[in-house]
Amino acid sequence: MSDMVPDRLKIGYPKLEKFQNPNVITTTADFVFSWARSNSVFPFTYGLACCAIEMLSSGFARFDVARYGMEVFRPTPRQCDLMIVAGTLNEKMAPVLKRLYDQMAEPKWVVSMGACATSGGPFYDGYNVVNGVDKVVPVDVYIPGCPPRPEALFQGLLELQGKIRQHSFAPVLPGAPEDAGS
Amino acid sequence: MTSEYLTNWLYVWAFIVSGAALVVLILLFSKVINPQHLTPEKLSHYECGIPPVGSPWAPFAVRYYVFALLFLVFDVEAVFLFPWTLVFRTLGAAGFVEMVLFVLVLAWGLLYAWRKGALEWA
Amino acid sequence: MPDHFAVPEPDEAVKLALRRVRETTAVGGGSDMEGLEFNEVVVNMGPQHPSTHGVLRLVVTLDGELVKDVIPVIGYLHRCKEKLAEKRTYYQYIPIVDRTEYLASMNCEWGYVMTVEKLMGIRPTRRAEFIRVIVGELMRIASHQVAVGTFVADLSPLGTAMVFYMFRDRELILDLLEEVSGARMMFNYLRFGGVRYDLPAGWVDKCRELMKRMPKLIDEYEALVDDNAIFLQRTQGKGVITQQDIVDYGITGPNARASGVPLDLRRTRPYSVYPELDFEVCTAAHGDVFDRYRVRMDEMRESVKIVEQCLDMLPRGRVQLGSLRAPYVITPPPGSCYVGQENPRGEYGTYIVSDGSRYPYRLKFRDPCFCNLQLFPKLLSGNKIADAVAISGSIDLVLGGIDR
Amino acid sequence: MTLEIGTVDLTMDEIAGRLAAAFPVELSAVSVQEPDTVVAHLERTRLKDVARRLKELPQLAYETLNWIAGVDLGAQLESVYHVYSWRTNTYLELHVTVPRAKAELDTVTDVWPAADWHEREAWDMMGIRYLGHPDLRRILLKDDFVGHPLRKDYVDLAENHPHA
Repeated sequence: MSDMVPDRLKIGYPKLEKFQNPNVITTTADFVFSWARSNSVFPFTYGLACCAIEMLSSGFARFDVARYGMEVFRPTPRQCDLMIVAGTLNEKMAPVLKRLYDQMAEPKWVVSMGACATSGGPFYDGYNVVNGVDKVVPVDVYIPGCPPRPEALFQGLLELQGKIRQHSFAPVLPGAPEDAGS
Repeated sequence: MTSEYLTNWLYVWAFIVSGAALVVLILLFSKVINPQHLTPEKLSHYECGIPPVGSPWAPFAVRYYVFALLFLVFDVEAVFLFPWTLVFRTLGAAGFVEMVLFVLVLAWGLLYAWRKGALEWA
Repeated sequence: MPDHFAVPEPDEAVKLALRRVRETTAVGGGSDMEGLEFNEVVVNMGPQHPSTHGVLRLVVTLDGELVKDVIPVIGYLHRCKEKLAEKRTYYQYIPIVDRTEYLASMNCEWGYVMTVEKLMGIRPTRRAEFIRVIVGELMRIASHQVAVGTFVADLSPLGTAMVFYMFRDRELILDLLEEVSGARMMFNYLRFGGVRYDLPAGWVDKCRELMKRMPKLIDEYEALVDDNAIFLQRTQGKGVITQQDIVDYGITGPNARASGVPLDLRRTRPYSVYPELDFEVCTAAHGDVFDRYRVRMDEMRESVKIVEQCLDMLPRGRVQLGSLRAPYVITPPPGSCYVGQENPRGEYGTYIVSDGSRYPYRLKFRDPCFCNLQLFPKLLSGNKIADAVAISGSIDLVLGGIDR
Repeated sequence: MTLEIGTVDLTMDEIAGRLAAAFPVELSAVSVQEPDTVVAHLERTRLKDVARRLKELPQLAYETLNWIAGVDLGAQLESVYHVYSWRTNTYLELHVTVPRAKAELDTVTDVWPAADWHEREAWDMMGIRYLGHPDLRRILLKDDFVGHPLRKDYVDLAENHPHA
């Protein structure tokens, strides 16, 4: 899971160290906060089409996304940090997606669920369909499938958790390699 | 004697200061670890993804004020109930009757508001 | 409060709403807030909203809590399906039809396949007809479960419990459909002249066993909500659809039957093997939100009865006309025809114009939700917002079909 | 009035005969398509009064509009009206052809209120303008979309794809 993360984000130092005195543990702030963030991601109910029904049924009893701490689906962009784009994005919906993405609080991630969100899917040659959500917002994890089964959605979310764990909140100094105009 | 009196007040001040400090610390703490990236789009108010119509500071119906008032009254009542439950055993029957009276008075207020139609919208 | 952002131009629907508000305030209408430019507030219950069940946008004109006027705006999920029909052969188009009304994709396939069969003048084998009825009715139960579940979840705290029950049982039905066709939601299972696969071994017993359990599960749903005071108070008497509306706006499906009109295409325009099955058309009297919920629950029970009858009467034989390796490029004779079919939401049909080539010349979907949605301005105006949410939930819209 | 379905039982040929008799000039090529549809071509200028009289026919009252489809026939555009008669439980499919250059038709929203959105969709997709329509806007596409996509000669312009 961690090989997918670009090198610049990799945190190289040991996560947990134990001193001679058994009750003292040292770690880094990055590790603690990103570990906490990765296990309590609030997804944003951004269901567009059929994938939304699979996302919905992944939230219920049988598949139960609560196992990964992600069952709190928030309808407002202010209170969530993961936007699962589930469905086909068309030209009329693209500015709405862009505005909702902007209104989300940092740090935020985007998962593109399904073939439609990833590349237009079965409607790629439609005159009104945006071929892929990454033309509008930066996407972190792509999930194939039309619609992807809830298990495939969970694999995507676990990949995302791996990526979140590598996140560092150290301020990116202007001019540093990470400051690629993000 | 006076020092003992003063120390009692010390507890009250310690309680107030620690409460305020807690609030400030939490707000400051989240400012530190969260990356701040304030853009005009982020600050514009949220209206389901559509450019907002009008300003959020527009006036709205006065009836909401009545609901807010009723909520406030019963919220404060709840605030008084919580400490009472802590010392409920030591107060004995007198404390119980006292609180029942308190709740009844407020229930009477609710009944009055209900009959006057404050809870109805139109 | 920073107020100087360049807020982009409001679009046509909002301008229309603002124009109407100016007219009402000019003539002295609106609420009692004098001296204000607008007495009413125009707000977007937009494409991304928990209660609109999909990307439907309602430009709502509000006077405090009361909804004065609603302008529905659709098209946020328009995927150019009718243009794509001109670039796909008849077989390639079946997956696209699955995705029109994604909650009942099996019934949508059935509507499309029946139209092409009428165009080509062929009839599926008898066993395939029964399999289609079984699978179609299972899909109807699953679709009603989602529709009623999400509708009740909006209303009362018990509703969230009910939606959990309903999705748990919907998974049981999706398991059966997955065993038959290989997919959970988008089946691509029907073919012109039959179905793609025969029922796997042991499937009939599994289906019969689930159908035996189903009535008890439906009783469980109703026990949760039927005598719940919050639910009854919020649904009875709200959002009444009159029979004149049904005639004027072409309302079909459970929304029409809830107003006492026995319009059920399985009975009024019998297709497939429905004439041989005995089931009643569930209707209710008042046509309010509660009756629409009641009709959908009764229909679930009827579907269980239909599936059980079909399982008993299932004949032997081939499941597809001609060889299983059917010719995958068919060229129906030139001409045009329309066949309507009873989808869980109403009359769903496709009008196909064929010019003899292997691509449809023109394909038009008749979507029930598109016609039901036209009633929103009339239905929602005059209610409070909470009732408007309840009414729009009870109409049960699927935006994939509306936006095509 | 409680709506009954199929109270009047006429065979399809009788219905077609009756329609041909009621509208000798306006309707042409009246034919029967089994099992339940009468197909007919309607003259463009007589659309509005035929629609009104169709709704009031004594036994054949076509009271509900099922859908309107815009079809591009190459030289001409065609607006197909599919109306339903509750009493005889049958459909009537009216084909009205319109020249491609001046694609204009009278609206039927005053006769069948359901036509409101169907006409807006035919305008949006095929470019058939319905005169007298209360609010003829685009229904499915963006307001600033250029062209009518379902026409055969529709060219996919770049400005329709700002997020290409």
